[in-house]
Amino acid sequence: MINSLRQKLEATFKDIRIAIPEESRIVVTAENDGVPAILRYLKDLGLDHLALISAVDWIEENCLELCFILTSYMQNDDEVTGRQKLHIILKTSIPREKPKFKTVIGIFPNAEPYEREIHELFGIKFEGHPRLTPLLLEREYQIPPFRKDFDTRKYVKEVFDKIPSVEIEEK
Amino acid sequence: MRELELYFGPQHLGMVGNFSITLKVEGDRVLEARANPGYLHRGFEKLMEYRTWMQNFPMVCRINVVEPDSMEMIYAMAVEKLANIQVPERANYVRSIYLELARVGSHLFGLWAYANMLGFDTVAQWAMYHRDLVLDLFEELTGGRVYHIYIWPGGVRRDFPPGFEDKVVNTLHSIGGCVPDYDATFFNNRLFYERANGIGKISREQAKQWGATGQTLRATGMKFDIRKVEPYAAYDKVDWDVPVRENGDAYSRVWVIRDEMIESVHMIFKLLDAMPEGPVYNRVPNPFKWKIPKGEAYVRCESSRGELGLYMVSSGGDKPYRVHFRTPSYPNGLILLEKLLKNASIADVGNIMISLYVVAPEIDR
Amino acid sequence: MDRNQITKWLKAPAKMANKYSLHAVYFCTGCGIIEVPPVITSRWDAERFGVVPVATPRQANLFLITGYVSVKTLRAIIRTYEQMPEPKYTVGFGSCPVNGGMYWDSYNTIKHLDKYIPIDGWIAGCMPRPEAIFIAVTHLWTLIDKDMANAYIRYRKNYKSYRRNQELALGKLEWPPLFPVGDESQGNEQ
Amino acid sequence: MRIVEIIVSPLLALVVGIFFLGLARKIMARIHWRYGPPLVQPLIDMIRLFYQKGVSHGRMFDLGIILSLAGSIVVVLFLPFGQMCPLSSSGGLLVILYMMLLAPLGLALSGGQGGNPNISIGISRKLILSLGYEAPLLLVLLAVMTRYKTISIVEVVNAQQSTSWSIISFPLFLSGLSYFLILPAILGIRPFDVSSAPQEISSGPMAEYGGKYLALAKIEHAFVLFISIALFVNLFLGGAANIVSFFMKMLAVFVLGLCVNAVFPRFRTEQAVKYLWKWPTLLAFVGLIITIAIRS
Repeated sequence: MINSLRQKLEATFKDIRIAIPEESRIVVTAENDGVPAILRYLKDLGLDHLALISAVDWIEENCLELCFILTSYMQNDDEVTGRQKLHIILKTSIPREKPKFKTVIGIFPNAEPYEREIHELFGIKFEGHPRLTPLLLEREYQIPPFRKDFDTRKYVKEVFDKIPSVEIEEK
Repeated sequence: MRELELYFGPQHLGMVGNFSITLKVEGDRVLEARANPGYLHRGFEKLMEYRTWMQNFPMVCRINVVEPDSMEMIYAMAVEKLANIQVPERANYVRSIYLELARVGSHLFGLWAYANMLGFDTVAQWAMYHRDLVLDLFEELTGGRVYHIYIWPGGVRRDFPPGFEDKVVNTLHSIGGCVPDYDATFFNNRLFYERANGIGKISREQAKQWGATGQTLRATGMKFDIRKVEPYAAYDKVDWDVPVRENGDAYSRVWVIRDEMIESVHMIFKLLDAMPEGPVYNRVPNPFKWKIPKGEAYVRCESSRGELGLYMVSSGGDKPYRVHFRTPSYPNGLILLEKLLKNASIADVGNIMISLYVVAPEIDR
Repeated sequence: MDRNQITKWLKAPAKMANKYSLHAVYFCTGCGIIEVPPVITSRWDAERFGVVPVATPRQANLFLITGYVSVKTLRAIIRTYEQMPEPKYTVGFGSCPVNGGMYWDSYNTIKHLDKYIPIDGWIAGCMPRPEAIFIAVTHLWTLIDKDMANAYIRYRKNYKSYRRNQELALGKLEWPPLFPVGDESQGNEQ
Repeated sequence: MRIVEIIVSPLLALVVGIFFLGLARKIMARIHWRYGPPLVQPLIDMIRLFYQKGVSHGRMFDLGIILSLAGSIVVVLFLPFGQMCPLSSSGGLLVILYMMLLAPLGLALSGGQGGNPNISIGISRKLILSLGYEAPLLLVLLAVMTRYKTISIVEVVNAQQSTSWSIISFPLFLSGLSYFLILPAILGIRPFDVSSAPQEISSGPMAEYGGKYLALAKIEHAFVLFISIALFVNLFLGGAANIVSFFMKMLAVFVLGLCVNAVFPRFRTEQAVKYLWKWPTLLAFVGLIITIAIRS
């Protein structure tokens, strides 16, 4: 299963690197532009469950890494095969300055809130996303808070600890 | 009729959890619904990057207050996978029993919320009382009522106290004795059927497209359960079945929850019978100096609401480099809810929301 | 009801009625809300003491702030609090509203709730047991008896400072001040 | 003597209504496996609310609630309570039917000023629901009036005293059953609490009431409770010769209604109307037809 998938992927796409670190995991690294095509291909192969879109800030390499984690639903009602145990992590790295990426809502409709969240917490702009409005945050932050150079402890000291206590003023 | 903007939550008696839905309504009909999360955002995944591997255990369980135990489990699973720690056989059984107890408690909470939403005060109060009996078991086992911090990398924190198995059996029997009452007043109630049948209906294709898991998917007939698909703990050691329904509406979802609760209880009995003797944890390195080799892992388990995943990256340090939880309420609350609320009646807003089992802190994290 | 209580009722009916009819706003501000359903249902039954959740803040006089307060929730909390009619009582539930608790370094939770709205009492712990809510209620009764549950008076008195703190945390507030934030007349009304 | 009755009768109705509210909470608590609040809890709540500051939303907001309260008090004066009926000679069932509309109307007027969308939804639900129960109610009252050939409620009571209760006499038991089926809708308790559903629309028309407005609304609710049960007792359970037995009959009806309340969830509005127009209307209609047929 895994090896045939690997061969298929390698035969179809050129600029990708494939690693199989353990029995049930395939890690595919691709260029930015290739990602939608690979996602579409994998979806047609039966990996139809986009479990998660995540981002990792590799500050030392000066890049942000997007991870698409794909697993598969069952084909029938109750047949469990090796396919369901498998998960694919599709990675692509984008620069930290003015990061942008093409939205994948057209392929996986459930990508919408994940992309919104990543836009908010990592500052990656998803082109073509219909609704990049704030999802979780209320305050505005200079640096998106999940980037590694955003120091939450420093931020707390600078913002919340500076607000004076009313009870002390009273006395 | 004029269009009104109606805020459903966060301060609302029908809202379980700090969550809000902005509705555009015309008369009694919802034209458009916008989920508005973020009231509970604490930046867990950021905070966890600042704490050591062991310090994160009290953090993870607080992500989901209704069922903290599956959160502990998934974090322990990820750490064990990254650090390559083995778990003793007995600990696997203890973990399974513990997680199933948590599932029963969580489903009873869900039953409370659902019954309360429909105005079934009586059933709601019974369910909450029975959940409290389960919490008493947790209190005896772990010392905490709500947050237990019981699952540890390499096993569980301590073995069952003497006589605990009997208490579990007795409590579950006394809850099980009330199932006919629940059936008569709630599940088989004609009015409940009228209220829930055909509400929030989705097909299997839609469920797959929108990333649903758990009851939402199982109510459309697919036996998709991570405990079967990718067994962890001791779920592959005993024989059990995944309850499903065909219709995909709120009625089916609630019935799946009920059947799951009963299945969990049976599973606990089987696990208790099959449980081997032995130690319950393997020693882990000194937590203050514990460094985990560079690597990444995606693990998943079945929480009471669906597929719970954790993507964790270690850069070889004493702290995680990045953690990201894939929570089942996330697609349910942000995608399915908005789609299903369109053209629903206002009376069904809470009905649909709770039947999707949306737990707000899971979405916000 | 013993004779002692009857004299108390005759002497100060407002105070006694306030004590025994604490209607709580049902607002799930944080994870502490998980202990509220057990408290209001059959295991602990807070209705014995007249503590009932009500649907809207207009009908309530007790605000139980259950757990950590994120910045977005703070806005809702202030609006809810200002909608409640006086006299009103606030109780902070759990460690997180006291000083941030385990989210002391989170960028999105406020750390000291009493900088933004006044608090009558705290229940410490994470998670406090349901019994702690009853202890808090009985403690609130003593405070009301001694006229010490005066958070809403403090709010009126120091409204300027509270409003300033709220604006520091949330930016410009979109609703008008509840009390005049005038210049010198502030505080003299009392 | 009549002046005294005019003063005493609403007061008595209020006491009975508040007692019922307290009893309802206690009985519901026992069904929930709880101890429940003290019986005087509604009274304590009302005292507290009167001392609390209420927020007014304009003159109509104040007047509406007073209008609805006044409407309810007037209805009480027309109802025989045991042998006590202050305005027995004037008016009758038609006046009661007419005046009973004032209470929801007042709440609607008052709520319209509130500006809260929950209120307008709650009021529209209330009006739709009353559309549902007014039709069977009218049919029931017509059947009773035809059967006893009078519109005076006192004479209905007297006629039943001399013969038998209408609920056990043919064909009025059909109408009686119909009235009992719509009673929860008139009272606004489950399964018909659509207009005040706290989990759906934040208690609907009451959403903006606080302080003394809420207290007045609660008093109004106590009156409505009294009126609809007293009407049932008078029309179908033969009224009563004295206050005590009248009260006992009311209690029996009320506890029966509470048991229905405890085991049912809330209808959706359209389901409620569909139900009300099906069985109760059918029963009431058949009852009316048979009554007319027998009479002619």
